[in-house]
Amino acid sequence: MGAPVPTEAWVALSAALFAIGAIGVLTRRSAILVFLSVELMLNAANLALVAFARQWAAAGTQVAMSGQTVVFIVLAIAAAEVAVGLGILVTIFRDRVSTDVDTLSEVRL
Amino acid sequence: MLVFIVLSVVMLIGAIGVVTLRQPVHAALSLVGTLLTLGVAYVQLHAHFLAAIQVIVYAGAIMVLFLFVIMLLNLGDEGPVTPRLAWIRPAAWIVGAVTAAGIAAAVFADPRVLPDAATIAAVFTGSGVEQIADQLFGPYVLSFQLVGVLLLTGIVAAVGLVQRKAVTSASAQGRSVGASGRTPPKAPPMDAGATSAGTRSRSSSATAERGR
Amino acid sequence: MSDPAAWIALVPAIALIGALINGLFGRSFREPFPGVLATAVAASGFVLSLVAFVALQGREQARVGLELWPYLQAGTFELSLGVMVDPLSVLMMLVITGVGTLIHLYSVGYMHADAGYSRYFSFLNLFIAAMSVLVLADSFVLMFVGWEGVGVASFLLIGFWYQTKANADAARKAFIVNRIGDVGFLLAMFLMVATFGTLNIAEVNAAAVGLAFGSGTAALIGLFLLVAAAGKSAQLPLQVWLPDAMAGPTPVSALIHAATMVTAGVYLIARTAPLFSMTPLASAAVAWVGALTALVAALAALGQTDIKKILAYSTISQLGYMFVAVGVGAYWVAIFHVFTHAFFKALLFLGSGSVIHALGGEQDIRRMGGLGAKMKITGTTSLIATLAIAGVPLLSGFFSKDAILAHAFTSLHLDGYGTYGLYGVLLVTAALTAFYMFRWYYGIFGGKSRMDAKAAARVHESPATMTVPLMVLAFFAVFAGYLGLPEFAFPNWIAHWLEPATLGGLTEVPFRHPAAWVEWTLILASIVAAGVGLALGWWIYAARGGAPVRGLAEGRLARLSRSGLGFDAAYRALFIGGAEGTASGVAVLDRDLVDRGLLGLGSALGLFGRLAARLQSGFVRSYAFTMFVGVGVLVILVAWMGVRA
Amino acid sequence: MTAAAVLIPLIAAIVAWRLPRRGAGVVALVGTLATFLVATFLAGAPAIQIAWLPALGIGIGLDPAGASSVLILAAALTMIPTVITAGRHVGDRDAPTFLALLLVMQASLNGLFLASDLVLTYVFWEATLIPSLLMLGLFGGERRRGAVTKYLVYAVSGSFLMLASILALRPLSGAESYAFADLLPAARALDPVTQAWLFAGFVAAFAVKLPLFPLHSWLIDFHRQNHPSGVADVAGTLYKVGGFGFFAWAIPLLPLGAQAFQPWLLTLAAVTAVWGGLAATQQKDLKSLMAYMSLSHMGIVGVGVFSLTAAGMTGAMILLAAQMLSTGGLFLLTGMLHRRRGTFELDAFGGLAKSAPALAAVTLLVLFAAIGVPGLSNFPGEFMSLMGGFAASPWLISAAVAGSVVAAGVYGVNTYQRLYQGRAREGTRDLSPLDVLVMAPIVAGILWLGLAPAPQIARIDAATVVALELEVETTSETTGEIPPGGAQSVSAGEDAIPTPDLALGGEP
Amino acid sequence: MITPPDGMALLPLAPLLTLLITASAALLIGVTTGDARNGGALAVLGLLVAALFAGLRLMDAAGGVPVTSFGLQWQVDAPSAGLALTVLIGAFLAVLIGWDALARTGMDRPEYYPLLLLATAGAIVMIHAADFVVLLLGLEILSLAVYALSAWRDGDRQSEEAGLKYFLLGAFASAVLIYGVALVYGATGAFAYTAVAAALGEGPTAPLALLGGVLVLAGLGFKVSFAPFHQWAPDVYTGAPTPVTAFMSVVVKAAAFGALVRVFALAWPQALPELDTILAALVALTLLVGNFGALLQSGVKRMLAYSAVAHAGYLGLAVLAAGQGMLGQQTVAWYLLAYTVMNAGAFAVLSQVMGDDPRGDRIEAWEGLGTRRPGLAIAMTLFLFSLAGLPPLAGFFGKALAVQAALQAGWTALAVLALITAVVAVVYYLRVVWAMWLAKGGEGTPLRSAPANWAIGLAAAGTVALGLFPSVWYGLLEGVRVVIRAGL
Repeated sequence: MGAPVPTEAWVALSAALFAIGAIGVLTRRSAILVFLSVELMLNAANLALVAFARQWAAAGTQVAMSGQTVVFIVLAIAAAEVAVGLGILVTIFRDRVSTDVDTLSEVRL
Repeated sequence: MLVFIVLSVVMLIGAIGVVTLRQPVHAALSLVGTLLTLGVAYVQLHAHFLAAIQVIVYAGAIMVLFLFVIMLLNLGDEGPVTPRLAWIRPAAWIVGAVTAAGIAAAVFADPRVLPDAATIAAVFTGSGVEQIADQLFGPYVLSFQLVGVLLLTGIVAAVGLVQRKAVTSASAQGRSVGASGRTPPKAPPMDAGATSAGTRSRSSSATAERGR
Repeated sequence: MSDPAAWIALVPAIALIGALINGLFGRSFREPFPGVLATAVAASGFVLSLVAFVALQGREQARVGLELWPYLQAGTFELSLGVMVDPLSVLMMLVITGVGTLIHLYSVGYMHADAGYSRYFSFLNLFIAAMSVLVLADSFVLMFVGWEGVGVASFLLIGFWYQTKANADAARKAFIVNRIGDVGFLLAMFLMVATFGTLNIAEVNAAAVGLAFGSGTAALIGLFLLVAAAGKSAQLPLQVWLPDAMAGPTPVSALIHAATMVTAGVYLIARTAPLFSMTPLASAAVAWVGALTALVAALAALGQTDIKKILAYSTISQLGYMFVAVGVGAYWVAIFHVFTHAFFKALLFLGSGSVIHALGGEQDIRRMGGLGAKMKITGTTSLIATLAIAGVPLLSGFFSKDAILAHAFTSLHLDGYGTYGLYGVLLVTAALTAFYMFRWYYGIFGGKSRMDAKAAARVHESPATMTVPLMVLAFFAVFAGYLGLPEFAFPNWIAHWLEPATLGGLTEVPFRHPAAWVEWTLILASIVAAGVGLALGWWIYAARGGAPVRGLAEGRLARLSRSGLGFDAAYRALFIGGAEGTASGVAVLDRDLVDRGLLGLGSALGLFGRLAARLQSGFVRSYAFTMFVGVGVLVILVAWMGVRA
Repeated sequence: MTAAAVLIPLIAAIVAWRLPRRGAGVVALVGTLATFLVATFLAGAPAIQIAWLPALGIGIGLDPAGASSVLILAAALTMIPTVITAGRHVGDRDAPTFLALLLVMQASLNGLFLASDLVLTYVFWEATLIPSLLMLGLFGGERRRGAVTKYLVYAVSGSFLMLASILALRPLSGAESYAFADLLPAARALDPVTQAWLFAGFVAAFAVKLPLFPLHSWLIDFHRQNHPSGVADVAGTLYKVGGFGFFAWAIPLLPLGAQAFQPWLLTLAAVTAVWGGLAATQQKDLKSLMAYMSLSHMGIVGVGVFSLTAAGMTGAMILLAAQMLSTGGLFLLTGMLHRRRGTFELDAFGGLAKSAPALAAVTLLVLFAAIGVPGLSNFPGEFMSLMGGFAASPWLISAAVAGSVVAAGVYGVNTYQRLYQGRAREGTRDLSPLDVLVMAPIVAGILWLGLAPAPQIARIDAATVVALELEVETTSETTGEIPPGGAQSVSAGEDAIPTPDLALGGEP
Repeated sequence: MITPPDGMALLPLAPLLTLLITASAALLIGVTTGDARNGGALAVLGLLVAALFAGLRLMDAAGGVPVTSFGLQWQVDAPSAGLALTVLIGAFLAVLIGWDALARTGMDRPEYYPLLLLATAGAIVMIHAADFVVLLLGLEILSLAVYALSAWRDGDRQSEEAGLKYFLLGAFASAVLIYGVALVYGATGAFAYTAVAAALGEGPTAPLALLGGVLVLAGLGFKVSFAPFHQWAPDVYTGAPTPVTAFMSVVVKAAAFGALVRVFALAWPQALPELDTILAALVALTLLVGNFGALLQSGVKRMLAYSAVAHAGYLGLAVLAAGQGMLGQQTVAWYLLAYTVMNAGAFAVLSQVMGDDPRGDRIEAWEGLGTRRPGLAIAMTLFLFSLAGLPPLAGFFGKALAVQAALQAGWTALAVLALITAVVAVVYYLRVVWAMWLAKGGEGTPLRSAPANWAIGLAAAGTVALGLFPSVWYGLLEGVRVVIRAGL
């Protein structure tokens, strides 16, 4: 199996995922894809949590497992967000037949 | 290490696919790929239970919901770039790269020694279900309960949002003959008067209730 | 108040009450009452002054102080209002209330049937009140109260017939020029406080002799006081207001602008004699200002045609004499001249008033002449006054003027500041005085009438209320001089009387004591000067009917003289234009510069706001971008901190 | 007693606001008379100290010592005719509000003068701003909006910076509370640099309110646009509290800061005095003229305060009280003239002395008081202010005296002449009995302060001396780096006032 | 099963439980009867009972002593109880404001009040959270409910747009926050504040912890609308239905700031000085952007949105102080109650003046309000004066406390900047006042709503009372029993 990959490497990977997710938020115009990008960011966070959980193994089960537990909770958060997000998406789509976020600039006027 | 590199490459390609592929369906599928790869990564990181959850719940259930909505709304190509915002794409990549590099630099500037394999193995025994359960129903019991509240909130919110659409489109149909559900209904005219609007809304929501 | 000498402190109060009664209720009084009331007030002041005068006789310490009430206080500096009764102030009070009473009396007739009858007497009493405050004050602050008070009264009385713009303008001019003088007074006071820590006159005087002789501080205080005195006493360069002040009723000119108020400057310097005695520089400035003023005013008087303006310039000129006197350190002489001048100049003015009254307002001497026959009392008394001012021996003016000339000649205080020059200027001026005064007298009373017949027929002698004062004044114009006969040969009461009140034994001002023949020669020289002036006047106007100067009448020199040597025009060009320009510049700048600055700031802020609004484009992605940039910047910051650490 | 000075007008304001015009007028008059009565007994009244927000050292402290009682008395006296005028000459519908605002103004002004806790001071400082803003805003002229905005921006900019200084005083000095007595020793012990910074905050507020050149532009618009009755202008005149702020708070608390700023502030004050005077000579509008005149007076107040001498500071306070009466009286007269002619244009008047001699006489008296004719109200203050200024900076103040005194003569006499002298085009009503009633307190006050100011001065002087004496102590404690020039201005006595070094040769 | 060391005491959770029970009940009643008003009545009841619990906790002499529960995940002390009370008051006022408007604008669907109660519950969770996980959950509960409420108005494009915008940006910010929490865990191995603080206290600042802290700050900064994470606020405030905006502006703000200040005060007190510097920079930017942005707005609702941003800046000052162990928590809590009453009051007036016209907040609608509806105008003037920080109203002491806290903590320049920008604030607030009182004419007829008027009255009373008796509330927050001293 070779030497274990250091935590820093995993976190760097998660940072890359996080950044790509953020880029998606900035560049995607369809609301649902923006939302997908946010999911990417949440997963980046999860990856970091899991990597850190392994790192904290030396500090005992309590500390180490809390990281994994929180991943579980974040998953639930993501799920709840999806529910509400898709709800909003659907309502707005019914009014506009579009989920292009660039059309959401009426309020300013 | 090799596994890590392969995983990273696949994961990043998937991620880049999410933010670049023109067809929403493709992007979503690309995300599924990334999520699956993540599941493998969790295995690598001794989080077997999470890996399973990741694949089943996330890549499975949640993403299916996404795909469902994409298909339901029949979302197609994003269309031409909004000229006023064309600058964002290059800028976003630059800022993104810099941010990722920054995080990585900060992490590497604060290196930690990985515990030896034995320690890790001692902690992460089995699938991890038991340990997570201990946490969730021990120190994190409050959080666990709150997750319940959160999900309740999500449901109530989603239902509240979507259900009124049924109401309004029903009332809209009631008024304008032949109007299709896809036609964006106008906001109720203001001159309808406060009371009548209120009554209508109440009665129609009652209708919706019966319908359900 | 147990000391009768201190009763004089009631004079201002009485006069003020008189002014208030006439001012508030005057319009409900019938005609002579306001005048009678005011005259009674002035007369009671005279009585109180006499009481004080008598009470002071023969006292060792001829000074009575009366503290009234505290006024200012700041840290250790304290100042109370108080009255100082001493020979100097009592003498001044006698003049003020005495001449004042006569002029009040005169006014009863003169102002007959004027619409502002009661107002006039109210103002006149106000003047008496202010003037007595000025004279009796024991501190410079209280003196300043009177100082500005007489200025206010003067303003009110010059502009008495305010509906004519010229009168109102004259009043304004007087007030403003006096204000310039007041600046000097204020600065002098500030410097006194800074130097001596007190503004009590006696204390300042006592402290002033402690300064080094010729000290710069003393000189500066003296120069500031000179500015104040020049303003009030119409000396160069602030003399311009007095001729215009003739716009007021003639009794006012007699009282305020001849006999009393304008001598306040002289009084001020005499009051601060110890201080001036320490500074030859300031004294010389005083003397030379006086001498030049005397000459300039005399030259200006030559060309005047207005009956009162000639007298106004003559007043300025005589005040110049007094300034020379205080300048050279002959303080009692100056007051002596104030004393004599009060009588004959008041007499001259009242005489002119009588003439103007008789001619129904005519003031141009070119349209008079030959009135001596019809107005016997006026003519005779005016002649006495003319001779007195001209310096004809044995009349009052002769003695006081001669004393000034002699002291200028023998001054050691101003050694090195051209005392002989002073003497020379004054001597020439004396001749000029005799000349223009003869012209004045002869133009009015002598020769043939130059009026139209109808007007001439209406000429009449004035009523008794007006002629009685003339006669009383004439008496004094003749005999007042005998109080101050030349010291070297005769007993001199007034010098003896005033000495403790001016220098007060604190210090001495040195004079040469030349041989008796020199003194006699000086007297002779004055007589000759007066004689030459009179003779020349007689020759030109009486003997040749004005022919020798007829060609000059419309010439450039005459115009120059008539315009008061062009001071008004020069000031208008130099200062008034400049000041107006500055002020209007300030007014314009104030609206533009300061406001624009604010507007500029406002628009700069607006720019900032617009920038903020521009970022608020409404696009989700743009917002997300901003957020992400924020995150990125923070991350980079942290990474930089981490790598550096 | 002390609290009554604030509460009585406040309660009267609330009551008057909800009453019809006549009732409001009566209530307001009673309220202001009662306040005056309280004010006359204020001098010996006990101080009040109540906790407000004790956790942060904020309290409610009212102390009638020193200049406070004098200013309150003068303000209360001025308020009587002002309230009468407002009750009588403001439109039916507006009168109750107007009266209420006036009384609120008085209440908060009194509070401002009395406050002995710095945070409370600030509270009253802003509380005073609001009624004056509202009076201008609600009852002002055509272009009041611009005037309001300008006034607001100026006032608030300054006062918020002052708030920064106030709030910083306690933490920086380590004082127990914001009570003046607690802050005084602590703040004086601060180092000169800190003091200077803190002082700068106070300068921002007080220099605007004083106002000092070039921050005065709001004042002109303020007066021009205010209600033609002149009532609001009187309120504005009472509200010229910048000098008091320096005197009562900034300078005693931060003497070293004050010394650091003194040369600049003294110069600006001198410029203000001359600038205002010169500009006043050029005005064609009566209210602008009054505004510039008032500006000039404030310059003189500034000269007195920034002289940092006992004479100057005391004089500035008594001048502040005096100008309430004189300038306030002039604004009331301005209102009377406006009611007679419907305009403020000087050119529209002339020759009124014939038909309205009493009006002319009163105007002249008040005008002469305003230009500092001795024996009337402004003179003692002006004299002492300039005297103090002269001790601090002889040449500068000489120039200022020359400029301002002469300019005062010019605009004073000009104004009178243009209003009352010359040929009358048409007659006008003379003073009505009500007008006499209005002007009587003003005239009485002018004579009172002009002839016998000593008791009031003594009261102020006591405060000044205490402040300056303390200053001597701190200066000597912190000696060393403070140059002797710093200590010189501290002195209150004759011995210590430096004889200006005059390089004028005396030898012939 | 591992029992938490401090047990699972439910009493500290009483307000939360009350809200959850009420929410469920309201939901049940709402969907069965289909009438939102029943839910509303229940909501009022629930909020009052919850407030009673929070208030009792606050009045308790032992209120100052922190009580933890559920394994350090929940902490109740005087500031948190005060913040909870603030949130409940804000929610109560928001309910009153919306009472009539809901029916009028077709928002009276039965889920409205349950959602509002759940959102409030989320806010309560955030405030009492002593653990990042609980904080996250509370934040999400609150956010999801408010996202939905923003988009609540039927068929109104602006409302929907606001909802989606808020949701997308909010989800983005949540992701950042969660990532930050992950990094904090990586650096300290803990989620509980006290454990984090203990771990951080051991050594020099770890870059990882700092990075985590920065991301947490950014994530919470979004909710409290710190610049540059504030841009959603103006659009969402404007687009969302006014009752929801009122709720957002007070409850969300209070909860987010409560959470932020507790993170700074409990999780890394004095442990991350660099983070304080960064926070200071954000606060400075926020002050500038908020105040100058507001200056340019023509709509009052949007102006209030910017004003909310600006107030975040002032609150930030106090948070800074809290991070340095100064009186920051009390100051934040004090300020938030002041802000809640005055801002809710302003929105209550706004909701009546605007009516249902989405453009009804433009300045013309306010012109002459002083003559048309003097009561409304007076109240609005009071609220605006208070928002502007003029004494002796609540807003003044809020600002003064915040500035003082900052000064005490040594942030002098920032305090001065805060006061300078406050000048700008005065201008834009008073512009509305001028419009109401100085401008003649004007258009539109403000609605009349008794509940909203109740809200205005309560808010006005609170605004004045907090200004006149600041120490009462402050004393409670300090955990000190306060005896109100009467008399002068």
